[in-house]
Parts: sequence; C-alpha cells; structure tokens
Amino acid sequence: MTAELTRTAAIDVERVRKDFPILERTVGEGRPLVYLDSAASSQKPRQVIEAMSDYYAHHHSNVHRGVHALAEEATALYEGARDKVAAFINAPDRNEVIFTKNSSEALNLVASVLGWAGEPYGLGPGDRVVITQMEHHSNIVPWQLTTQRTGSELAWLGLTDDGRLDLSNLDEVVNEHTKVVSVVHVSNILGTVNPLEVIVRRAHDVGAVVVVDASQSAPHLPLDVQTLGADFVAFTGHKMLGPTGIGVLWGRAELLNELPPFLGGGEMVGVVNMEGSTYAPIPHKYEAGTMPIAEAVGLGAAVDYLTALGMDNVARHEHEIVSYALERLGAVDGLRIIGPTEPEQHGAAISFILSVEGLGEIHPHDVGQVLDEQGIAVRVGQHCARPVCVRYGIPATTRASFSVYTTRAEIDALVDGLEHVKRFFGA
Amino acid sequence: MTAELTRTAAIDVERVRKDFPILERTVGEGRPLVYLDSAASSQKPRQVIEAMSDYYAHHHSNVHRGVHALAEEATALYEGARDKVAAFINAPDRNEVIFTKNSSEALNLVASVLGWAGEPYGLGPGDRVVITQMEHHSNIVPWQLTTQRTGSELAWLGLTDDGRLDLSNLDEVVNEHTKVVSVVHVSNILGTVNPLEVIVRRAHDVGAVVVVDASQSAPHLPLDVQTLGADFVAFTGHKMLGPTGIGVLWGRAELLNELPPFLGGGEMVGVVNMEGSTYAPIPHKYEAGTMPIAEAVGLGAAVDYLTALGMDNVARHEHEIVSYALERLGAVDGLRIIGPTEPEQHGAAISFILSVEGLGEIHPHDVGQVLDEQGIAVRVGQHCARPVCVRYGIPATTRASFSVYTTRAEIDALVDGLEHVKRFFGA
Amino acid sequence: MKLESMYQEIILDHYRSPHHKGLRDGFGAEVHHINPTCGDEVTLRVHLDDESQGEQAIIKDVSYESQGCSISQASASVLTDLVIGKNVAEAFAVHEAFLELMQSKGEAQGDEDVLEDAVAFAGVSKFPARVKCALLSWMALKDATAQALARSTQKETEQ
Amino acid sequence: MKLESMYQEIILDHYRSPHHKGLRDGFGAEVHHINPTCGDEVTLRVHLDDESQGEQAIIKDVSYESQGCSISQASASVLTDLVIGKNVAEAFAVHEAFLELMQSKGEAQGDEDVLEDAVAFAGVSKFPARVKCALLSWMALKDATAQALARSTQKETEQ
Ligand SMILES: Cc1ncc(COP(=O)(O)O)c(C=O)c1O
Ligand SMILES: Cc1ncc(COP(=O)(O)O)c(C=O)c1O
Repeated sequence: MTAELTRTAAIDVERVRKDFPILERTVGEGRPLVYLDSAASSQKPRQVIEAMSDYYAHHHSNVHRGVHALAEEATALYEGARDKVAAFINAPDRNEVIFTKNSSEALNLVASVLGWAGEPYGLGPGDRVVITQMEHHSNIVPWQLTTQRTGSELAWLGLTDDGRLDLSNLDEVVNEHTKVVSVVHVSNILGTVNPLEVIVRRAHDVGAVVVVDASQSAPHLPLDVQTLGADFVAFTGHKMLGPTGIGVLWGRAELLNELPPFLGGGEMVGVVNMEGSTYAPIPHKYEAGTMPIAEAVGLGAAVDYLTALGMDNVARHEHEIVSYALERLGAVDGLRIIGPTEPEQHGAAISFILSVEGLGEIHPHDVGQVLDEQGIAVRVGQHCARPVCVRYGIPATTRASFSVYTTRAEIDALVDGLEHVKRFFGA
Repeated sequence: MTAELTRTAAIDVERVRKDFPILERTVGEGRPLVYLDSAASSQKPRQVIEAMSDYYAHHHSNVHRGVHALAEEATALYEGARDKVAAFINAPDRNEVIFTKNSSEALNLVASVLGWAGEPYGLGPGDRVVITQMEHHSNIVPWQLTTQRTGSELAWLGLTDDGRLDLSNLDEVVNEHTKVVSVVHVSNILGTVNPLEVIVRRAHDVGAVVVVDASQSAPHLPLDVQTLGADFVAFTGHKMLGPTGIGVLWGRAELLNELPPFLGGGEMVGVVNMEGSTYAPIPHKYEAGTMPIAEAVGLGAAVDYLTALGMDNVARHEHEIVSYALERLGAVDGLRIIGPTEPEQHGAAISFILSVEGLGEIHPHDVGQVLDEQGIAVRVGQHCARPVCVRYGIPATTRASFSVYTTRAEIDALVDGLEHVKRFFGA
Repeated sequence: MKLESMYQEIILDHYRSPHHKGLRDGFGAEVHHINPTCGDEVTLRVHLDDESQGEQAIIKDVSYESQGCSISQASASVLTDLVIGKNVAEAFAVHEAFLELMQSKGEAQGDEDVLEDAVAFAGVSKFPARVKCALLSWMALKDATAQALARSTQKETEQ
Repeated sequence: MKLESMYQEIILDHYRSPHHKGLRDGFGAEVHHINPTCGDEVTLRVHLDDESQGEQAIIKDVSYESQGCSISQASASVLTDLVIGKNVAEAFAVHEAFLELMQSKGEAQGDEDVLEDAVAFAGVSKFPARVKCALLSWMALKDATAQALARSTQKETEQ
C-alpha cells in the first residue's frame, strides 16, 4: 500500500456514514456511538431497511405458485435477489445460490447431506473430515455431529504462535481418507486471512470436497467462487450490511444435484405421495417451506450497496483502517495482540489482551464494560472460537472489528478508551 | 353464533385495514386490491413493519455475549419477543419457545431429533409414525425422510368424503408401535379444524409423542398449548401478521432437555473442544448461529397486535366471514366446495372448483388469472397438499382465505369475480 | 387488456375444442409429464414413421391425454397441429422458436410462418407463472421423441 | 455514574486482593463451573465440619481457584467472607438473598445485615450480561455443598 492510499480513503466514509441511521444515535450518557463490533453483526444502511419496509408495505405475498399480481411481484423480487447474490460472488449458475437462515444453517446443510449421502460423497467409518483450530463453533459442531453420527473421524489443522494456520503437516492431516475439508476464509477472532489455494489444491488432490466458511470475507473483500475453487461457500447476511434471518450457501450444481435433500417440506418437492416424494431441482430442493423472502430482498439491497461502493474499495478502505489500528493498538502499553500483527492477509477484526501494572491482565469483560461507558462497542469473550482461546492459553479476548463506516477517529477513540480502562482498574 | 354477532363485526375492520399499508394499493389497471390469500401469507400491519425498521435503525447488534449497550438492547428485544410468544400460547415456561425460520424448520427439527434420539423417544425399525392425509407437505416430507432414515414406518389417517379426518380406524392406525403422531390443527386446503383432543388422548394412551402443526390456527384462534395437550406445536410468523424468516417450535421442557441437538454452531453450545462439545440449556440448545433477531422483534409486534385485537375477537370475526363466504359461494352456480361446507369447526380458508356450462370445470389457474385481473388475489394449485387433491380426484383447487382485515365486501367481490370468470370462459 | 393478451380467442378455441386429443395406439414412445406447481399433467405419445431415419423421421401422430389449465390444454392442441407431418428436425426447430417466444417476457411477437396459431401465446410470456403451463406438452414432446429415437438406436445396436 | 454503580470501590478492592483464594486440602466436594458466554471458570471446594448434620453442618472452609472478570472474582471473594463459619442453612439463605438482589434489575438495595460487602453488587443487577458473572461462584457453592451432603447420605446408606 502506498503512502497515498493510507491518506486517501478508498471510499467516502463520511457520506457512507450518513446512510446508517444507527450511527446518529448516542449511548449511555449521550456519548456518540463508536461501533467496533461489525464482525459480530454489521449495521444496516437506510437502503436495506427501506427495501424491506417497502417490500412489506407494497409487494408482500408468498412466492412461487401464485398467479396473482402480488405473488408475481414477490417472486420476481425474491428471485431477483438470488440473481444479485449470484453476480456478487460470480457464481457460474444462479441455481447454485441457496438461501438459508444464516451461515450456521448453510454449514449444517452441507455437513448433514454429506453425512446422509451415498458414494462417493457420503461419510462413513474410515473417512475423515478436516477442519482447523481457528474455526467458528458453527464450522466445528456440525462436523462433530456428522462425524459422530456416521462413525467417521474429525481431524484438524493447528495454529502457529503468530495466529496463522500451521500448514507444515497439511499433507498428513489432509490424507487420502479425507472426504471433506472445511475451512474458514477469514478468522473472526484472529483476523487471519487463510491461504485457501494450497488447502484447496491439497484437498482436491485427495478427492475431498472443500467447504469454505466465508462469513467474515464476503462482507470485506471481492469474493469470486470460481477463483476460490471450493465446492461449497457459506456466508451470512447480517454481517454484510444485510438483515438477520438470511444466509447463503453456494455449491457446485453437480454436487447439489446429486446430494440428498436437507429439510423436507413445501417448495422442495416434485410430486408428493403419502408413500414417498420426489424433489424439486436446485435451488428449490434445498429451500423447504416459506423462505425468508423480505430478508432476501434486504440482502439483495445490501449487495447492491456494496457493489456500488465497489468491493475493491471496501477492501482497500478496511485494509487502511486495519493497518492504522494495528499500528495504534500496537503502541498501547500493556496491549498484546492475539493473531497476526502485520496488516498483510489481515481481515477487519483485531483481538487483544490488555494488562495494567500492579493488576496484570484486565479481563475482557471489564475492558468492554468500561469502553461501553464511553460509547465504544467492542465484543469481548471467546467469539464462538473457544479452541483458539485454549490454544493461546487465554480466557477470552477483547475484539475490535470494522466495516465500511469505520473511521480512523473511531480507532483513536478506542485507544483513548483503553487508556481510560487502564486508569480505571490500575492499582 | 347469534344473529347479533353475524351482523356486528367482532373487530373494527375498517380501522384494522388502515394499519395495513398494502391494502391501499391497486393492482393491474388501478383495481383496488382484494387480498384473499392470507393462508399462504398474511399481510403486515404498520406496527410490525415499523418495529423492525426501528430495530435496525436504533438497536441492532448481535445478541447475547455482548456487554455493550446495543448488545443489551438487542438481547432484551429478542428475549422480550420470546416472552411475548410464550404468553400468546400460554406456555408454562418461556424456555420452551424455540425460534426457527418457519414452521417447516420447526417440524423438521422435531422429526430429525426424534430420528436421532435414543430410547424411549428415538425411532427405529418396528416403530411407527402417524400423520394424516390432509397434512401440508411440510408435515409429510420430514416424516418420510426420518422414517426412511431410521427404518421406521409411516402410516396415516384418511379423510371422509366431506373433508374431515376419518377417525373410524384411529385405534388401529395409532397402535401400540406408534411413537409419534403429527397432525395439522387446521387444514390449509380444506379449512377443516381437527378434533385434536381425541387424537391426543389416543396417542398418549399408546405412549406416542404428539406434534401439532398449528400454522393455520395460531393466526386465527386462541392457542393454548396447555389446553391442547400436545408435546410439540409448530407455527410460522408470516401467516400471523409477522415477518418472513421466523417460526416457532414450542415443546415440553422435559422432552427438549432430553432430546439431542438439531443444528450445531455458535450459541447452542456449552463448552466446545475440538474433540467434542457440550450443549447449552434450552431454548439456546436449539438456536444455532445468529438467529432471526429483527424477525423475532417483528413477530413480537405481531403478537402484540393480535393480542390487542383479542384472539377471541379475531376468531369471531373470521367465523363470521367464513360463514358468509360459505353461504355466498355455496349459492354460486357450478361451484363445488372441497372440504366442510358448514361454518362449524371451519378455519379461515375455503377451497372450491368452478364449472361452467358447455366447458365443465374451469382449471383453477384460469380462475385465478381472471380474478387477478379484477384485483382479486386467491391462491390456485395444490396448496402443498397434493394427497388431498389425489384423495378427491381433482387436479387443484381455487382457495380463498381470510384474515383480520377481510371484509364481507371482499367476499361479494369474489362472488362477482367468479361470475365474470364463468362469462369469460363460457362457450 | 392484459388478460385478453393472454387469453387470445384462438387459445380459448383450442381449449374448448382441442385437436388430436385422446390416446391412440401405434406409438414409439409414451411419456408422462407433470407441473407440480399447479397439478397439470400430460400423457403424450409420439408415433414416428421410421425411427432409423433419426431426425429425418416423420412424425406420423402425436396423441395425448391431459389435465390442466386452458393454456396448457390449448398449447397441446396447437402443438399437434404444428408438428404432425413434420420431420423431427423441423419439429424441434418449431419447439425452439416456441421456447424463445415463451422466454421473451412479452417482447417478441413470434414468426407466424413458423409458429402459426402458436403466435397467439406471445401474451402468455408476460405471465411468468403461466409460461410453464404453455411449455408442458412441448417438453413432453421433446422427451418422447428423444426416447423413440433412442429406442430404435438401441434396437439396432442389439441386433 | 452507571459504571461506578457497578464497579463499587469495594468490588475493585476484592478484585485486586481476593480473600481466601487458592485451593486447600481437606474438602467434602469440589466442583468446576464455567460461564461459556465469557470463559469465566471457577474450581471451588467446600469443607463441612460434619456432613451428617445436614443443613446444620458448619462450613469450615471454602477455597477456590478462578479466572474471570472483576465481578466474578470479587463475588467469589465476598462469598467466602460471607459463608465461612455459617451453617449450610444460613449460607443458603444468604445465597437466596444475593440471588434476589441480582435479579432485581437495579431495583433492590440488598439487606446489609445479611449480605454485608455483597450489597455492593446491587449495581451489577442493572447489567444483565454481568449478572451471570456475579452468580458463578454462588452456583458453584450451592452445587458443591449439595454434593458434599449427598455424598455423606450415600455413605450412610451404604453402611
Ligand atoms: C398447515 C401448514 N403447515 C405448514 C406450513 C409451512 O409453513 P412455512 O412455509 O412457513 O414453513 C403451512 C404454510 O405454508 C401450512 O399451511
Ligand atoms: C467465521 C464465522 N463463521 C460462521 C459464523 C456464523 O454465522 P451466523 O451466526 O450468521 O450463522 C460467524 C459469525 O457468527 C463467523 O464469524
């Protein structure tokens, strides 16, 4: 990154901030909100909120199977959202985009159907699933459940001391018994951006299906599923300026066509007889019941918003913020960053531990509470990634995370806030 | 019902209609919207739409695990919605209310965990699951999948010629091998209100778990899970004036505590180690990942709206509309009602087939299309209940369905519309 | 207006008095297609004069039994008028042209020289929910013809 | 203001210099409790003088090792001050009073005669996310005491 770029914002943050109503509010005793918790869930621009209100106020109806005007309008909006998402991730086929309720459901979907599938994809005794030690619980527990149910084995890649994947034993861990490799693109706790190419290559060499948890990358960098080379990619609306209640599973059509269904019900069927049923073609095969229609519309609006900013610009802006934050936080006395400390291959989240003389480590809960009083919202705890905390021998971390609306001034406020925390608890 | 009541609306429909922005719009060539498709999905009052916009504009954050002000506000709103739903269905314990994405997921949840459970609940060879021939596909396919996966048997209760459950062989069908009985409270295609007491009694006599699909009753009549006596009750937000993307599973705490988890991920865990995990207490055990937070808030607002009207009044109003509709439709030449023709034990949906001299039956698609041109929205097709169509030897039906905002004038418009349909296609 | 653009008089005529309806014997293949969305069903038989001719084989007869809306019924009737007597390649070309018309979202008029009565379906293409109805019997025709040809190839190979 | 209402000086004192910390030998039961939300953990041992006395048994010692935020640490420290030397029934009564205070959402003051230093936690009850922290060691105490008593009953029955 050139000096030029660190000074020039890749996006006009002040204008962007005006789109987010919540950024106008104050918290506590009239403190302006400094929202540094976007990795947990991002805020929503007016455009997204209004797209959904407008949908309900003017176009709502159940989708598909209707010949009336509202049903056609709602269907066009819902399926239009699928087109937008497909374009956003450069999916070769819109039917490969399946709406779920969140990333977690998307990952459970894959884990479940691979558990139920027959040869060659199905899991059974002797088969191995590989994950990593930096996965979010939502990419750990579904695989624990599936391997337990199928008698297959769960293995994982470990972490280096500096917060990156330890790939030194990649070829042993991803061995010839491996049928699935499921790995996070960007860690939500460490901020690490993982080198997926090597993992995908090795996994495909042994014939394994590759699942990528893109929950923390889809909101922050250009995501091209064709370049990525994975077989499944999961992400979630609420972290990418979109609404709650919606997520996405992208999967290769050949696989989706062949794998068994997940949830059963209306819309996912072909012909239903009491004795047995046939299933609809994708994407409907994996969309049982009334889907999150308004939420798809909202996600479509979020994708429009991000696309208008340009994902390259978003990535550049956030890289600038992360660089600045690493620099400033690194200079705070008693602050230890958990995870990579260089801005290269670093996502929009930074975890740390704060200590103060005479007391030692201040527990993240206390850090977060005192920051909150100053209007600064960070997340504290294990961030649904307990194995990372265990790996680094820490009970929890304080995490600051960023989005398109984050400013350098907010990083400054955080640093000032941390100094206040130290004064507050200092002996 | 007294003559008095048929004349006096139990609710002030004109005032109610002002709360639903979509009812102000026109369709096609400026026709006022006559929305008779509420069984597919109801419209939403301003109060629900605004509760969600307000949530996003002022309070959004991920819930639980946060010490900052927004996280506390969002958590209080989300958990407050659970309290509202619990009160709405008179649940003995708020932790028995589990949020899902829709009814279909709620039913799949139960079917899946009963498939995975050990003794005494788990399904296996020799065990029987009983459903009925009038179930929605969402209460058929999950049981087909589970019985197929576990090698258990699926049986069902049939229908009488007049559109009610045939209970003459109840004791044979629900036999001592029966472990689950899953039955719809109100049929979405026939409008039949089922006599659940006898079914629940028989099921419990043989030790079976009872699941009730209340998707079409929760929006229309007072639902008291304690009176109902079932073990699980499923319903869906979008049919009860609430948003898409949210449903509810109520279940007895003893059962929910004992049964295995459904989806794995963040929030549903206790302690996660790479080697294995423990699970959170209910309701969180069954709420993996970021939940539909704004949608829960919206559902809470819908429940407030219905409660303010009074569910007794809602039921009375709809009974009045259904009675009027049965009377008027019954008098249309060439119209045959599919399902019960008396207003007693009749939900807010009426299916029918229309014929015209010289041509015979007009296909529901054609009926719906011509009604649409007059601004009248009905649903046509099999209504995700194909076995009912097969049972009555019909390809599909036209269905008119009602809600709190439905007026007699709209029924009149439908009847006029049907006369126009006959003229249009008549030889 | 909108409605009349879909329900052209010509469509209603075919609907009220369908051509070539009923199942007839002497056929190379029979298929059963359904549209689960609305419950439309068609059973359709194709009779080719000489399967060994491949795409040059003449369609001697198309017979069908169906249940469904006016659009799907009329479409089947028009189809039989159009393809009986043509060879397979010609019939497939008509099918292509019809498919294109149906996917035009109301933009195309259809070439009357190729599509004859079927140009009346141009208005249907504006109603996404009904396009499938119009295409049902055409999909069945394509499938049945392919099966009839495949079967003859198979027979040859077996000999 | 709000913040000071939670972080009373008395809490911070207990946090900085916890009482009775460390695990000591000679105990009737040991439990390990965690708060998965934040990673707080406590290992707690209860030593009763004579389990056969049931709820009349005197709590001779409570020792613990813990990791967690100031609230959970201070709460454990205050707890030991409060219950060591009391009998089980009395200790449970104090627990009840503390639980009530924590669930008061900032409405209650707490009875200083019963709760002593623990009334300082009144402000914590306004912070739903932190109530669990304050209760962690108390839940552990209740559990450990119940186990110690249960074990003695079991021993008697086995004899
Ligand atoms: C009786 C019945 N059960 C289940 C469902 C499924 O509800 P959802 O589509 O919201 O999952 C519906 C509606 O579609 C229904 O009418
Ligand atoms: C890396 C990662 N994976 C998965 C998830 C789960 O997403 P959701 O909670 O929307 O299901 C999250 C966020 O919570 C995440 O950060």
